[in-house]
Amino acid sequence: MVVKRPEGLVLVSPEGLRHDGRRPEDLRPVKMEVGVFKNADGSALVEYGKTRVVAAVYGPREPLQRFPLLPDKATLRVRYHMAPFSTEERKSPAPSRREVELSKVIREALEPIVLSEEYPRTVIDIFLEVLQADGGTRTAAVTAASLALADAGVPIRALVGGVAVGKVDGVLVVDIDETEDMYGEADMPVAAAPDIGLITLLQLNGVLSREEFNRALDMALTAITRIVELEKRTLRSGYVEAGGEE
Amino acid sequence: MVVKRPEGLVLVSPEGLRHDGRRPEDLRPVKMEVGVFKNADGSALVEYGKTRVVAAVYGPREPLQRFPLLPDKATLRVRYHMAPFSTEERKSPAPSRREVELSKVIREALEPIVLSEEYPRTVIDIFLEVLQADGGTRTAAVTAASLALADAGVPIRALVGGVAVGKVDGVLVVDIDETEDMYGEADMPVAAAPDIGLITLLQLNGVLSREEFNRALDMALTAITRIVELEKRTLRSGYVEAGGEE
Amino acid sequence: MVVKRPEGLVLVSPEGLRHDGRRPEDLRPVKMEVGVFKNADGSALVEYGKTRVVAAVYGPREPLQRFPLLPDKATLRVRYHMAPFSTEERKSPAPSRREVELSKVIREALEPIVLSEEYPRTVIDIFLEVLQADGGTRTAAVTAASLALADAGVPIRALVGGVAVGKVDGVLVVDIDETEDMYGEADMPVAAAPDIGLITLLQLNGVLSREEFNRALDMALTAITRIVELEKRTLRSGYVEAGGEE
Amino acid sequence: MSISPYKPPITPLIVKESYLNMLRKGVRPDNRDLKTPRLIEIKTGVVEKAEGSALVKLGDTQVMAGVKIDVGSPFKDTPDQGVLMVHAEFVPLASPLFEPGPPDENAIELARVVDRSLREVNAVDLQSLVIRRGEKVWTVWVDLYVLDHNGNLYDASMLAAMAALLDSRLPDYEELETGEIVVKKGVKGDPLKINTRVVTVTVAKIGDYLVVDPSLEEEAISDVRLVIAFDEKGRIVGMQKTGAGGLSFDEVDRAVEVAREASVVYFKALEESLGRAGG
Amino acid sequence: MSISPYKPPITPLIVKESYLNMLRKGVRPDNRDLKTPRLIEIKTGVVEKAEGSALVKLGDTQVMAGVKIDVGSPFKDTPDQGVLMVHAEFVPLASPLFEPGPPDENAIELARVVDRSLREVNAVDLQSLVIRRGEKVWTVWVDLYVLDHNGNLYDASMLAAMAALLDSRLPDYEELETGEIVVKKGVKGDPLKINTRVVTVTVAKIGDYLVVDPSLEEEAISDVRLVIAFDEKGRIVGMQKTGAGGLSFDEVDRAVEVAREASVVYFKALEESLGRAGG
Amino acid sequence: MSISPYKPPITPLIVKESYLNMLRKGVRPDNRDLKTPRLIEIKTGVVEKAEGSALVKLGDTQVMAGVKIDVGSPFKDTPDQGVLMVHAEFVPLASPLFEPGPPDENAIELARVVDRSLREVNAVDLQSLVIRRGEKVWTVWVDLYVLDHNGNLYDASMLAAMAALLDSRLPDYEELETGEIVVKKGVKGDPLKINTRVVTVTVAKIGDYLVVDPSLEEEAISDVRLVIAFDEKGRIVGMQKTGAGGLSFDEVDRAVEVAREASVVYFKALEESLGRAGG
Repeated sequence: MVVKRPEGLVLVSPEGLRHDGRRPEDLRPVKMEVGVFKNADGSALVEYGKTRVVAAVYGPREPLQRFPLLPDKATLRVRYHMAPFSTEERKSPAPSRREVELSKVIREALEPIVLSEEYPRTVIDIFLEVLQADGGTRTAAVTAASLALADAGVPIRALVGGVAVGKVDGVLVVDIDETEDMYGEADMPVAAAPDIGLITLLQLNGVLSREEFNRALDMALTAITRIVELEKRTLRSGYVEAGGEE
Repeated sequence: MVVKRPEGLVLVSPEGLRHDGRRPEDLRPVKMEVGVFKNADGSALVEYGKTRVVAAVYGPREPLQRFPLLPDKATLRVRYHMAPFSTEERKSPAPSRREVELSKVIREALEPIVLSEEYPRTVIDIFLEVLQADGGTRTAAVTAASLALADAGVPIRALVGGVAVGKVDGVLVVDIDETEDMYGEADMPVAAAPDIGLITLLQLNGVLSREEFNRALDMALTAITRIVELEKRTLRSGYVEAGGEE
Repeated sequence: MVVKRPEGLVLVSPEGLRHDGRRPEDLRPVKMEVGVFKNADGSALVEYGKTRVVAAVYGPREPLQRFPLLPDKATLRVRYHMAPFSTEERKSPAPSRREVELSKVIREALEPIVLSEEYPRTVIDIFLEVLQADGGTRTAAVTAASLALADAGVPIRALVGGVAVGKVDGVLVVDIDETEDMYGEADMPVAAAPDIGLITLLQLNGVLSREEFNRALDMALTAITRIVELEKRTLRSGYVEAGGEE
Repeated sequence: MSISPYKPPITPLIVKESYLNMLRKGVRPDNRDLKTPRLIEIKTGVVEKAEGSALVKLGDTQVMAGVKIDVGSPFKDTPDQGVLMVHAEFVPLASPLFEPGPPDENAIELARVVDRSLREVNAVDLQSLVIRRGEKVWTVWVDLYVLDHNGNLYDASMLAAMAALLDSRLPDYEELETGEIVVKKGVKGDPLKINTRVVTVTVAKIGDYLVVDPSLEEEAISDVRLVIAFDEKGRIVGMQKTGAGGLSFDEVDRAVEVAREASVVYFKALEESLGRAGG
Repeated sequence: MSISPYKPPITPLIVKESYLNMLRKGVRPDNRDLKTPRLIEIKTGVVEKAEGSALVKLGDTQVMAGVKIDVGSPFKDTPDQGVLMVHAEFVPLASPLFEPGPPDENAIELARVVDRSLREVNAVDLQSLVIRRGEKVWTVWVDLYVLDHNGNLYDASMLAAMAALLDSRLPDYEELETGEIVVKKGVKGDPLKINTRVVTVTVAKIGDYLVVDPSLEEEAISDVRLVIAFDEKGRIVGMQKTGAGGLSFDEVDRAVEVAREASVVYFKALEESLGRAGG
Repeated sequence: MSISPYKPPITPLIVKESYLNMLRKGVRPDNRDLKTPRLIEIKTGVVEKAEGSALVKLGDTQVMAGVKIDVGSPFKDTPDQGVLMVHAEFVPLASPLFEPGPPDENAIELARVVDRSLREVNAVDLQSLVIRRGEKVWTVWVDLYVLDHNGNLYDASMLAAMAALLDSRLPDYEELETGEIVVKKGVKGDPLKINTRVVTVTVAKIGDYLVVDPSLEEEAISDVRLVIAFDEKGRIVGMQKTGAGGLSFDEVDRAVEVAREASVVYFKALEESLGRAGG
């Protein structure tokens, strides 16, 4: 889909800087916090620039309403949901097709890292709420889920983090925001657990050559490595803010 | 919300009479009947003027579809529902948010009077259908439910009755109809069991001073006492009609 | 409902021929095939002219999701559903009121012929998909279900087949198509098991005199006898095409 | 998806046997013969706020019908006709077996059979409902409300629908200069134009017997019913086999015959209700 | 259908007894007296993309409110007024007992009580929201988002709604020659006109005691609460009894009294949050 | 809410072991090597009433696609483009594990991946679908109908969508003086303008092996698949990791390589189906 770009909007300047002043490989300012809610067994807040996501983990537990549980491992239930006020136009609170897909994609990004074999016949609930959406909400959500799982003491193989790489005016850039997503040529959200070398979420919307794709994936993994480091600091100190520069 | 009043509509005349000729403390003509349906364990018809509500009680019984029952008392299930033809414009039969709220409010008006401890692990179903709506439907529904419960032989602490008091052109009036509700300043539905001195439903939409509120509540309780007397006569004779004057 | 007929459309010519050249008692070209899907326990494709329906039978089996089964016989579950692209205007895939009714009517056309007593506490699922709708979809669906049941080896009393008789410009005609249905005076879908003399589906939309009704029913039963013969040939050879002429 | 019903009100085999013994003698538990409907009571004008309404009691079965008439848009392919909508609710009040929720297949089937029976003979004159061709027409909503289900909802519902339609008056309205149609609340205009009256007669097959207007107990031991719609001239204007059984050609023929006789009783009850309303 | 709740967080009788013993001495487990709300923290402007927003912490309860303002059509019977919509979501994040799905009766009741309390005093000046009479008005969506449920969602939600509305600015817009209204994204215009501030105070009855601003534990052993809305002049502008119990006339009277006192605390917290935002 | 699936068609560990033994030798149970898709059969024009249609058999998997084209309104932010909608139904006919109901997360994911792969390269020339700028455009509905699920619904669905789009013709229409657009039923106009063809290739990871076009049995023992979309120039135009597992960087790289090779096979099958349709 081609949406007409507003006049005067320059996505990459002649000096190679992005519309918000970042270099291609820069993250936006990142903020992470754990233990933000009292009721949840684990919780976290993650901000990538204006994108703001909270996560809560309940479990391992028995589900409220009986349903068939897995005999050999915990059942993961993941809900990615956007607050009605999180978007430019009010979003209906009923789950959209997009939210259904992203709930699945995020669940499948977490399944490989949760040691669910340790809790058969239980449920681990991971609830993700996007409070403000400015691009990269699904990858911020994976990061928040990773923190909340750790905060809840759910045993995991490794921390996982996410970031979206985009192609904007022909340039590959890390952690794209909504403007870059809307007027750019490609958006590639990636989540990975760098400590075990596993890519657990990979989507591409847009056109990339084989070489661009490999480069983009490389940039994503580098950024995720930094994000997971910030996760570790957050779990030690409860709270972290970082400029995002590498 | 301010809805413009039609020209010529006088809600309270200089003589203190209301648009339908009633005095402030008058009920509309009341009609009550029990045993109006064959299938239900108990049933009733209640009319406050043009407002017409039927009630049916099924139970204590096992529910049709299994669901978790309370171990120490009967589960009350209450549905307040309006017939599509009951209102000025056709009402969609799907339950509206208003109907969801009123079903809860009415259930909570009945819970204190039903001796549900006597029937653990059962369900008592109370179905209320508004056949014509002209103001005061929820309070007429409480009255109808009270009659239908008694008609079904469900043990209760006391009969309960309901009425709405309104403030119209600065005057507190009992048993407001739709016109008075629409163009008035306040609407306060009340349900109570006068024999045990218990207020079981209390809502206020509109603005009242502290003094007005107390006076309005007093007027409601007086009217309800009369309504519950009519309920008793109805349960003796099966049918009652009353002018509503006090 | 009266829909204005397009200019120049002649439904029955002075020679007594229909708009597609058929005589009143002619079927459209018929095509039947069994075993068209790998997963289903039994399956069939049936075409009446451009009307195209596929059927799949699963069972007798345990249902995927637990629900109360009949203690003395198999539970039949029938779904009649139209593909979004099967109709002139795209049909929403959500089941319409029409599809709900026809699922019931078709289930009740099959219940009398399935020996469901032989499989208590099981489910027999019959799924019918209309791939193209040009009149007579419910009767073609019954025919397809009959074939798929036999193909699945579900024990049945007799094969059942269906056809719609219509009244068009005053003439009774067999196997009406969409055009004849839309501009005709009556549409009477019939399903029957000729080998046991049982009518299992009978609906009439339109106006018929007592005599016309009996004649129409007679024409339907004659056509159905021929359809069931074609079913038998199909079950022997896997595939049948017939001009439809009698 | 339509599912074999789980809990039909089950009647033990012995009950069915003893019932068949009665039928053999030509009577039914409520002293009716096989061809006679139960007592019919029709009251119109029971909902003053509706454009038309009726409460029908057929034995212990009670069905209310309300007609609401609003300004709407015509369907694209019928710009010169008003719109008729029939809807049925089986509210849980009416039976220990009904549950809250959107209409199930039984309610939908009932509404659609009533709808088609009215529509096929243009019982409600849809052409008379045009306010401005292709733009504004009257939409007539017939809402069937089952209040007490004691058998044969079809005939009771059709009677209620018909009586409510006969009771209906179009709303009075004003056309503003902007072309907007403003309905005058509470002011009733012309009667709704009815071209012909329609009734349905339901015949249940029990064993080898055909009985008219089955009660709830009779429906429980019958596995097939034939619902036949007639207009005032005795023409067949609709039909629906309902239930999990089948019928022979001969049984269909006999059912049509007894139904036609019974239809006269229903038409008479309708006529009488009108007399009362007019009086 | 409203069903007696299955799993209220059950507190053993003995806990209730020992709690009542404390109340007898006039204190609560968190050292409050019976009339004092928990610590209040109000932060506005927490969602930059919304036209207004606030996060309220009332003790450990957290509720966020976001205000979105779009161009819409007025209701037919109020052509000279904008539209106010209040919606509440109890997202499963907030409590081990909340489940995903459309708002249940508790969320609907909450939203409707907040809505009515605002509406009855025209707290949001709806007349000021007209862009073109009868055609285009501002629709103001107030979305209440419960993030952590530790008791008394009513008071926290009302504070959040009110603070978010006070934080709101109308979008800037342009009117094209075609009459179309084009909102300028990200450009904020005039503040939303608020006629009066409103708070609710919730009083729970536990045994014979009335306590203000109940915690989750207190709600568990209380079976009735009275939610009372006040405007700045101390007038009662809304009321809702909620929960399965009843109250005597005298208890209602006492509840109104203590609630009015507590309302002053809420109004003060609101006022301070504005000071901070302006500073 | 997305829930770990309860009943994946479970294959005992021993089956997986013996399967891996085969893969070690470079063959699969159906005699394919690891890089080769199953037999492809594409038939277009299978639904005469649709504007375009195709039935694709990929081994025993059958997917039908139908294209319906209606007059609609453009989206506000793209007044100079038509509308493309992709929808997938997993009808219960197709698998013992499918149930009736609205599309689940698998059907939604499939439709959205196909949609994005088409959209990102403007495969359907949306600019060519404008009837009157900003007012009337063609809406192109692509409905994917899974008829027999025997593995790899992605590739089969994408082939079916593409073949049906290539088979599609815009409806002929007339513009009335009133500006209304009247579609001439049954009369077909210009072919739908397709800018480029797209296919997806699915690569499943089983143990350490990567196999192209997995069968149902292979999907059952694989926990991760990579779906990669290519245009005719071999560019990557979409990607989706699906399934509960993960992949290393190196595995992703190898998957892209084998997928690109297999894409040629799919493009060839598409081309051949066109030849046949034209013949």
